[in-house]
Amino acid sequence: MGKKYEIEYKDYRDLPLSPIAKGTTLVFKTGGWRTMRPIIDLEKCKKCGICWKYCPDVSILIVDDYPKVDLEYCKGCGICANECPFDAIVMVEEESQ
Amino acid sequence: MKTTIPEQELMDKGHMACLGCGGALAMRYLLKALGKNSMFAIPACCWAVIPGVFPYSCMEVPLQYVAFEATGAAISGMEAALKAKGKKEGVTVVGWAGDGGTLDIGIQALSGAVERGHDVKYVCYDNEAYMNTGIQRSSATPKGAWTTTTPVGKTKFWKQTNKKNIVEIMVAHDIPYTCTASVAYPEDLIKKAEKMKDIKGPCYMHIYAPCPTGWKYPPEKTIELSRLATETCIFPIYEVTYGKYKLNKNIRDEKKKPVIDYLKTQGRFRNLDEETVQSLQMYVDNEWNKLKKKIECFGEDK
Amino acid sequence: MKMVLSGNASAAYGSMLARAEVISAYPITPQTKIVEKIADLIASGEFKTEFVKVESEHSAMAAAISASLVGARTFTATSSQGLMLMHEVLHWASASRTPIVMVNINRAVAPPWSVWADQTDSIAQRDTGWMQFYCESCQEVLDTMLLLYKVAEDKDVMMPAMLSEDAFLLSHTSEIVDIPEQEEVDDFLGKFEPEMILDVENPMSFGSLSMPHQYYYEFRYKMAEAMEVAREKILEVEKEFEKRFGRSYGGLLDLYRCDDAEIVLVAAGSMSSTIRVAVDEMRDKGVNIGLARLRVFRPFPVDEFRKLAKNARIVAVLDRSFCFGYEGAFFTEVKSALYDMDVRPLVKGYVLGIGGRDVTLDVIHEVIEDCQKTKETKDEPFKWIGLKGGEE
Amino acid sequence: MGLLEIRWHGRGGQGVVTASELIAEAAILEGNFIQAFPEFGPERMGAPIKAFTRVSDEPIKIHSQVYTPDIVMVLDPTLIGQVNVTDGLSDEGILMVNTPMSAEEVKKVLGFNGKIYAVNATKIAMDNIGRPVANTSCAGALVKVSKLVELDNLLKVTEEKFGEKLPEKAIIANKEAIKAAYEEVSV
Repeated sequence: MGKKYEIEYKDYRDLPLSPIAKGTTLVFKTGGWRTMRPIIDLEKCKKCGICWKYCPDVSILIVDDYPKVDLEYCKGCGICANECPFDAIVMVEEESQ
Repeated sequence: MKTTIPEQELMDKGHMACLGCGGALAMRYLLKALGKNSMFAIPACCWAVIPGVFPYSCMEVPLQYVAFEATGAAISGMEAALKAKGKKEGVTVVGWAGDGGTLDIGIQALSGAVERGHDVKYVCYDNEAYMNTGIQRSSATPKGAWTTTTPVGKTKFWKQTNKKNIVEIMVAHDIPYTCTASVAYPEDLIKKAEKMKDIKGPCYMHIYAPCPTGWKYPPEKTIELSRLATETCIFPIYEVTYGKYKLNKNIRDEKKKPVIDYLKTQGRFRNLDEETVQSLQMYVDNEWNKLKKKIECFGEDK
Repeated sequence: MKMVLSGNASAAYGSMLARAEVISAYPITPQTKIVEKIADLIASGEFKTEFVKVESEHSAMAAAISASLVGARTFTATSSQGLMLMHEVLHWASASRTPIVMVNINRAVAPPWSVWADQTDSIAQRDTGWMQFYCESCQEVLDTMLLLYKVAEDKDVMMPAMLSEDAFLLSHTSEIVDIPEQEEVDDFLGKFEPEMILDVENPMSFGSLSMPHQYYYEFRYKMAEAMEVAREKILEVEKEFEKRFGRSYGGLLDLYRCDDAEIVLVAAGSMSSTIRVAVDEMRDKGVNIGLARLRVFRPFPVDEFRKLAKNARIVAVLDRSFCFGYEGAFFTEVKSALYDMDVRPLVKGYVLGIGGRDVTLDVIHEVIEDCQKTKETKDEPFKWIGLKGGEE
Repeated sequence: MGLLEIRWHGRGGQGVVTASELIAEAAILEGNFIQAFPEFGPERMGAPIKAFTRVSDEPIKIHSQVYTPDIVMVLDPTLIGQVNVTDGLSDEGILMVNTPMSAEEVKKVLGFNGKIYAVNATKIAMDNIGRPVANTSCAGALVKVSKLVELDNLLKVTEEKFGEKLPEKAIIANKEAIKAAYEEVSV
């Protein structure tokens, strides 16, 4: 069925009977929480998938076999960098806007 | 990419878990294993908040939030209703609760649910304190740990007693399957979850799920620290299938790391004195030896 | 078919006639005969239901809520301490909009231990968002259960309902009960088909967090609104019930010989029927007196009371419970309902029957005599009837 | 007929409540309204207990305990002297006792001035059922004395009520006991 994006109830009459959530959290761009940003060195990457496996925020995408950080959602915990056996990921400070 | 981990993601991005949350990883793995034909009950715990505020949820499976102590009863009711409606076949009913909701306030309902033999899977993600309310001690908090209700200042007011052994309590219920798992070993966790899914009857899984916020360690260390917990034998990875014990991560004596290696990674153990560290080491050794004896006596191949 | 059934057995038969799909319950005196009878009906093959024999009343209600959210018609029964233990999840049931029907045997709350009639247990659940009905006969218990499912499951109501009957006085008293035909009940009730259920085909999260600026406030308003709808539905469904089954019970406030009554006694539960006898006796003596039986406590029959109060000189409210630090709950609520009337009757409060102290005809006559003596026109404090050492 | 109230005395486990229900159910067959209820509270095996039957030709509204019974039936002779079985019973009332004693002897012991009927229901039960379960015999005797219902109706409800619980043989034995008690008690 798939879930809905952006739902707003302007009138109480439109609300379901009880707080039954139909929407997806994809509307929350948690990338904004990040202070440290993972940078992947694709030259060092051996495509083992460990970074994908250990990401609590489901924010490592696999594109053409290689990992890619989904910066819209990555909170910057650094597990990927810590667990990479090939030191292919480094954490750098987010630049202030 | 070489991995046995299912690609499907049933936990959406954008959830509200802290950076490096072990509990979020645990859920991600469990959902991968159980698939979309599962139905959850979640009591008060971090996971009452992680899925997000109404009208949004990161869960791509049906979920009901329940009262703190009610998880066991809620999954019993779900299972009974699915049976009454002829919809139980192929659907996995899951109770997902933290350590407080399992070892403390929810233990009665959990005990009742598994004793009645409902076809339900109860999964406890253990972060060793009431984290959602701001790090108060639970019966899963290990001896020596700082929490906001076992503060450490001039006095050594840390948690005075050892962690309650819920896994053996569940084994004593004589249910088909009880196991431990860790976010450090997702392949093992997923294999066990798949096994639970196939077993008809009550199953219990206890997942080690570190909390950087409450344990006072940097978020990138979640997996490293989880691995250490098993390598020091503080959190052994094993399963009990129809009464038969099996160790899934054997730690050979020469590879067994001292408890202090684990303790020093976390701020919550920062002020421990030598005496307590030693008593913890003795406790862990004793529990580990007991477990090895059980495997010797009641192992799968015996 | 006519059978001799206790109030407890009537409740069990009610759950079977309503085809409750999931029953979760925990035994407590004097409710035990309900769960035993249900177990017997299942064992004899008459009743097909999932009976979850939970390990506590808290779990009984929690399991019922979850089962209801999966789309099953649910039933549970309890009493006294059990209802107290359920308190938290009673709120959960109403806010989850699960139309659970529960029978509560009105029993005193400990200490001291007492298993006898007293309405404190259900009165203490006043604000949980449950409809509350009080019955006075075994037939009414059975009939009201069917009515409650129909009202509770109405798509504009979707609120849980509690049926209370007095410990022993009704729970253990066997009377003649007419059991309607199953097909007629099926036709009357229909199936429980909620719009939103826990379903793997349509994953949704039930009971999500809501911030102060978001929707919590609105969800509570919707519950308030649903209770107002229930007020009308109860009358509507009772009319339909009467048409089909030939019995009715007077709506929210059941009036007996009140038309020209100068004195009106207000009471709930089994003592109401004893009051009917007293009213008849007094009427024979030429006293203009009537009974207003509080059949429904939530939603509260405000308009009914106001209409009634237009003609009465004295409204005497009998409470089988007490709110410490104030007075009997019914007394408070009746006064509150009448407060802004231009001309109000004198409202008097009587506390009696607490802890199962028998409410006999003599006790009722004592209340009536006290009312007759009253000349005052302003509200008087309440009285504890029959208190040892209490008489002046 | 108006409202008739019966109080039954016995001990937990002797089928006192069942006896109170049998009379009530038989009365329904004759178009009456009834109530049957045990003494309010937890029942304990061996402890003295009471049960009540109300019968009326009009709907029974009253919901309170029975204080002034018209008939008292004592199922267990050992209760005499232990429990005040004549409590609330006026001289117009009827006292029935299961006892090997004569009515005169009972009168002497209790000093009750109303009508007293004695029936050795335990012996009847032993002779017919083979066990000292006197509840059905007492019901049979009560029917004879009170003329509340026809004997046939008591036998009919006994068969219905025990139909699911007891084997055929036991039901026949109970019916025989009822008949024997009915014959034995002299009015």
